[in-house]
Amino acid sequence: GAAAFEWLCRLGDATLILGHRLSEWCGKGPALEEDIALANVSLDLIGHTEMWLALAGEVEEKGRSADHLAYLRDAMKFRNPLLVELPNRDMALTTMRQFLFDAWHFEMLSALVDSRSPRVAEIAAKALKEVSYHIERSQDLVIRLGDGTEESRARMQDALERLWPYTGELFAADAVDAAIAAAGIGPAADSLKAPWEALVTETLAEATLTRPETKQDAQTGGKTGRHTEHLGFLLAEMQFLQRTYPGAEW
Amino acid sequence: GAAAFEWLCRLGDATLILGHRLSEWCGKGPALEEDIALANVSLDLIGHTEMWLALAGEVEEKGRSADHLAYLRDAMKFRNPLLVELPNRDMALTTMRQFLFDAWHFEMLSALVDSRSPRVAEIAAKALKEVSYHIERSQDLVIRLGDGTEESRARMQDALERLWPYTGELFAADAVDAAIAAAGIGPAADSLKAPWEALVTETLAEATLTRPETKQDAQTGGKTGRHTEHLGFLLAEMQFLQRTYPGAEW
Amino acid sequence: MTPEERAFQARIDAGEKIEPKEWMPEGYRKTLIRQIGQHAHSEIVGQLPEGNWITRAPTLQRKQILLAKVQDEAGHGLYLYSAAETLGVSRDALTEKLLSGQMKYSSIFNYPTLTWADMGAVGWLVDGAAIMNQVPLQRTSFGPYSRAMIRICKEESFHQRQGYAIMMKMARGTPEQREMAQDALNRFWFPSLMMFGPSDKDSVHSAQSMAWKIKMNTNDELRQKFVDETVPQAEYLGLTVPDETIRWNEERGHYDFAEPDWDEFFEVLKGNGPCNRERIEARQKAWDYGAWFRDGLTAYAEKSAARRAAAQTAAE
Amino acid sequence: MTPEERAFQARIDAGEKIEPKEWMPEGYRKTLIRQIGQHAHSEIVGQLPEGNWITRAPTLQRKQILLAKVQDEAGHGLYLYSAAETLGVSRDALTEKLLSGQMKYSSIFNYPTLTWADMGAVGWLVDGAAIMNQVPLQRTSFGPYSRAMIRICKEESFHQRQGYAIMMKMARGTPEQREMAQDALNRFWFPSLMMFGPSDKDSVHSAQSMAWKIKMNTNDELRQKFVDETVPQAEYLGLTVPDETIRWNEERGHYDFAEPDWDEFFEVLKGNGPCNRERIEARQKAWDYGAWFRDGLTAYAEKSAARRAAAQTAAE
Repeated sequence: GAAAFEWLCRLGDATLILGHRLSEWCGKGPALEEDIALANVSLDLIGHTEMWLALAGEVEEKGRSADHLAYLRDAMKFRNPLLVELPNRDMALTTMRQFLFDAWHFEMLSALVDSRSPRVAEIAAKALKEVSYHIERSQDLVIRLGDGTEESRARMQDALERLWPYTGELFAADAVDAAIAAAGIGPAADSLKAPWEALVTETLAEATLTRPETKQDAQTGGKTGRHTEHLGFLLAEMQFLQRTYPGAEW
Repeated sequence: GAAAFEWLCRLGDATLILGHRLSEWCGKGPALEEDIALANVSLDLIGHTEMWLALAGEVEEKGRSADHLAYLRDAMKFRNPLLVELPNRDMALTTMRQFLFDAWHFEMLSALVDSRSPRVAEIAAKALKEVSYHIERSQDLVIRLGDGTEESRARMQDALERLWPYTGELFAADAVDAAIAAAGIGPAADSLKAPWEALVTETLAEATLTRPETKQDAQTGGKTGRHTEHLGFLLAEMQFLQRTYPGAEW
Repeated sequence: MTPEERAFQARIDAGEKIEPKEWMPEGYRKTLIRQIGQHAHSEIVGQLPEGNWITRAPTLQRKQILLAKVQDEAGHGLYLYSAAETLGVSRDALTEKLLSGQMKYSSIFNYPTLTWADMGAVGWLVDGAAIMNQVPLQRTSFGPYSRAMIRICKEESFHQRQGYAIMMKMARGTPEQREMAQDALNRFWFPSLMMFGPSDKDSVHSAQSMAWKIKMNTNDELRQKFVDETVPQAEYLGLTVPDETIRWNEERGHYDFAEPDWDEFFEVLKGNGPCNRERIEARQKAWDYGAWFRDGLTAYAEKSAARRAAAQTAAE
Repeated sequence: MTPEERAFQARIDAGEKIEPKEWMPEGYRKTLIRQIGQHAHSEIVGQLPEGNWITRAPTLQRKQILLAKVQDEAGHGLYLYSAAETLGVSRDALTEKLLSGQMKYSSIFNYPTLTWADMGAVGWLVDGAAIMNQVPLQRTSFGPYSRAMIRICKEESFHQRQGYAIMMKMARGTPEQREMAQDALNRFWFPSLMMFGPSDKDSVHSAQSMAWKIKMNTNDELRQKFVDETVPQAEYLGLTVPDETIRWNEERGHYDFAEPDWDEFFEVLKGNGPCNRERIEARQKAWDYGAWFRDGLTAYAEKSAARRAAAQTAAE
């Protein structure tokens, strides 16, 4: 019940907020091909959001739809990891974040395909097809930009350093995760760490980037509703119409 | 009735939106003394807003308070000139806009002190004291930055060119202005043009800046509710709490 | 006409497609580059007014539809730049010309999008007008352009239907939504009529383009067609076209309507529209901020090629 | 102690104020510069967490109050930089040290402000804790510092009352507002306790500062005082202090309470708090972006002075 709702919100909010951040690049990207690819990933993630949040609403049994959950909760009720709500900054940060997230997302969905919950397994299977492409693309970009010019390398390294303290939250487990793992609905959150580490380490090496020495779990809280100062601004914009015209249909 | 409401909203929305833009500088200004002065002007303008919009609400007789008008109208219903909603960009644009606005504001309030409406005259008298200081300060800054370094001069000139097409709207008269002028409540909108021109011309000369050759009325519409794309984002942020928690007290 | 020109014109008259490597008059090439380039730029700049509402789309579904639409526009830009490239001009060169103001894009994108209803109006009216222009261009004489238009038209008519669907929701929604819908129509009606360009009955330029099948119809024909299709759609929505002179002319079999304000058209064309400066600055910023990114990818590609070559040499 | 030092200490013991031009031990000067500088930096960086909500303040009145408060903080920064300047170190030099990380500011400002209730909690708890520190400093031995603290304390107590008023509205408002109020207290309680610094009972440094009347009370004394005042205020609001061990100790005449997590304190001090990087980057950006502005004003001042000098020469 409550744990499942929380856990599904964590998934759905992560894809919603990251999808939203990517959509901010629309019309402002560095190259047409990239713009299109970014929009594609954004679209996929918002599609996943619809599925996860709809299921969350069903599990909650209070009649809340995916849109209701997306557009009518304030920041404290959002459950995404902090990583995805950070501002885009530049394409280096956007790309590096995407890779770090995709690597987790791919492992998570790969595990969820075997969920004891048929609904979860079904959504995961659909999403996994798309995310297999996401991780391939972002990994490739990290390598190309890391091993590109001096400037692109420096930007990618800076992005990596900035993001590193936010990566630990992806694997941090609490009572919610434990309940989900115990029920066989999802994997233990920290079980994804080893394959993630392997992929990240290998990719950074090929990208000629240096793995940061800093703590990975210095910045946490999003999964329990303690966010950065950025989320409130994102939501003010995203939710404006629903908040301003309650009950209208669009 | 209706004309007075519109006209009061034009005044109150102008000070609200400009006050809001100035408040965005908070903690981010170029020098402590400036930060404090900017906050002061912002405070004054929001103070004027309270008075104008409260009077607008009374005139309208629908029981809307100043806060109601400020926080619960969408962009189409706002009546500020476009000039004040443009993003701050840098301190050059912020300073130049302030001067161009203050010069108008000062003339407007000077005329309103003699309004046939005692309420309008009273508010104008209070506001005029503060705005006399605003114009003195912004004029002084335009001169110092115009006649400063090459870079400060270039930035001020660029700001002037950007803003010039928005200045005509301050003096554009329509049926609302005509009704107000006929009732002796306010001056004819275009009667403020000559003194404004005199002050601006003199100041630009002293600032070693060049008066643009471009049209002054190329960008209009705010006073009748046709805004730039920027206002919606400003309002989404400004109105977030009132929209999200309808009826709550703060 | 030279014999070559005559032969060229004969092929066109016979409905043959001209392919990039075949002989063509310099004027034909130049006109095509200008027209395809402008069209490509319009797709790219056209992302901005709609992109403006993506982060504020009111539902997950609407957000996806809008995002997909803007993505399609970027795709159309790609097809068109590729078509232009077959004429020997690179995408980067065309982009530089856009940013420096040497090349134009459709002026309609210099108008702001102010409410969600504008997402409806842009789809319904702006894409609607674009389709009027584009459908005949599927039969244009230049092969790559014609093929690009065929792909584009398929998607555009989908966009127009989506735009109309938004207008429908708004026009039949709450009083505020209805007001937004009417306001959007008020703002976009005349700019949409301007999209077909000034009356071209006296233009020699146009006559040549029509002979070459680069232009398939006169501006006035297309504008009339647009009005005839759009007025009943507005009526169906219960909205009022902001032109008091509109009425059905039984004799002509067409609607009579007022000309747009051509002074405004030329002002916007000169750069004095509401958003000209912002649109170009947005694209300039994207271009400048993206330089390190494009350079990084290029450097990697070169390194990889060198590595492959070295590996091959070593293997031999 | 040298005779000079003895005489200096005697003046302090007698409650005399030390003025900038008078003799003072190097250590006294250095400690003061560090302490006043840090305090000034805290006022400046402290604008950011509250500035974060100015554009979202829920009423015109609240917007004005918050704006005025943040403005006061900038003013406090000015007073304090001026006091530090009397010791021979410029505001610009201190600013450079802040930006390079050589000087610190109060760690509390590295926590984010996440809801409107935080505007209450910051005023109530953070300003409340600051006042506990500052009230005794009105009697500090260094004249300019003492005078600055007198001005500052007057305004701070006003801020604290405003903060408490916001908490009251929230705690007695809708269920959502109440939840925000409780959450704000949960997040700011321990960081506020940390504001007094770790227990200083064994610190020689502190002992010297107290002898010099640069520090007037131990950290633990002030922390206890803060807890004793704040717990009943929280009760009055109907909020729960997030410390299950809190209880009135009749014997001590004080509340018992749990120590904050000092590991977290040192982590934040090292730069790993939630907002350290953002706070310094925001100030760095303001500094860098403002350079042309400051340079412009300086250039004008120099030109004006030169013009005046030339005019005077011509007149003579």
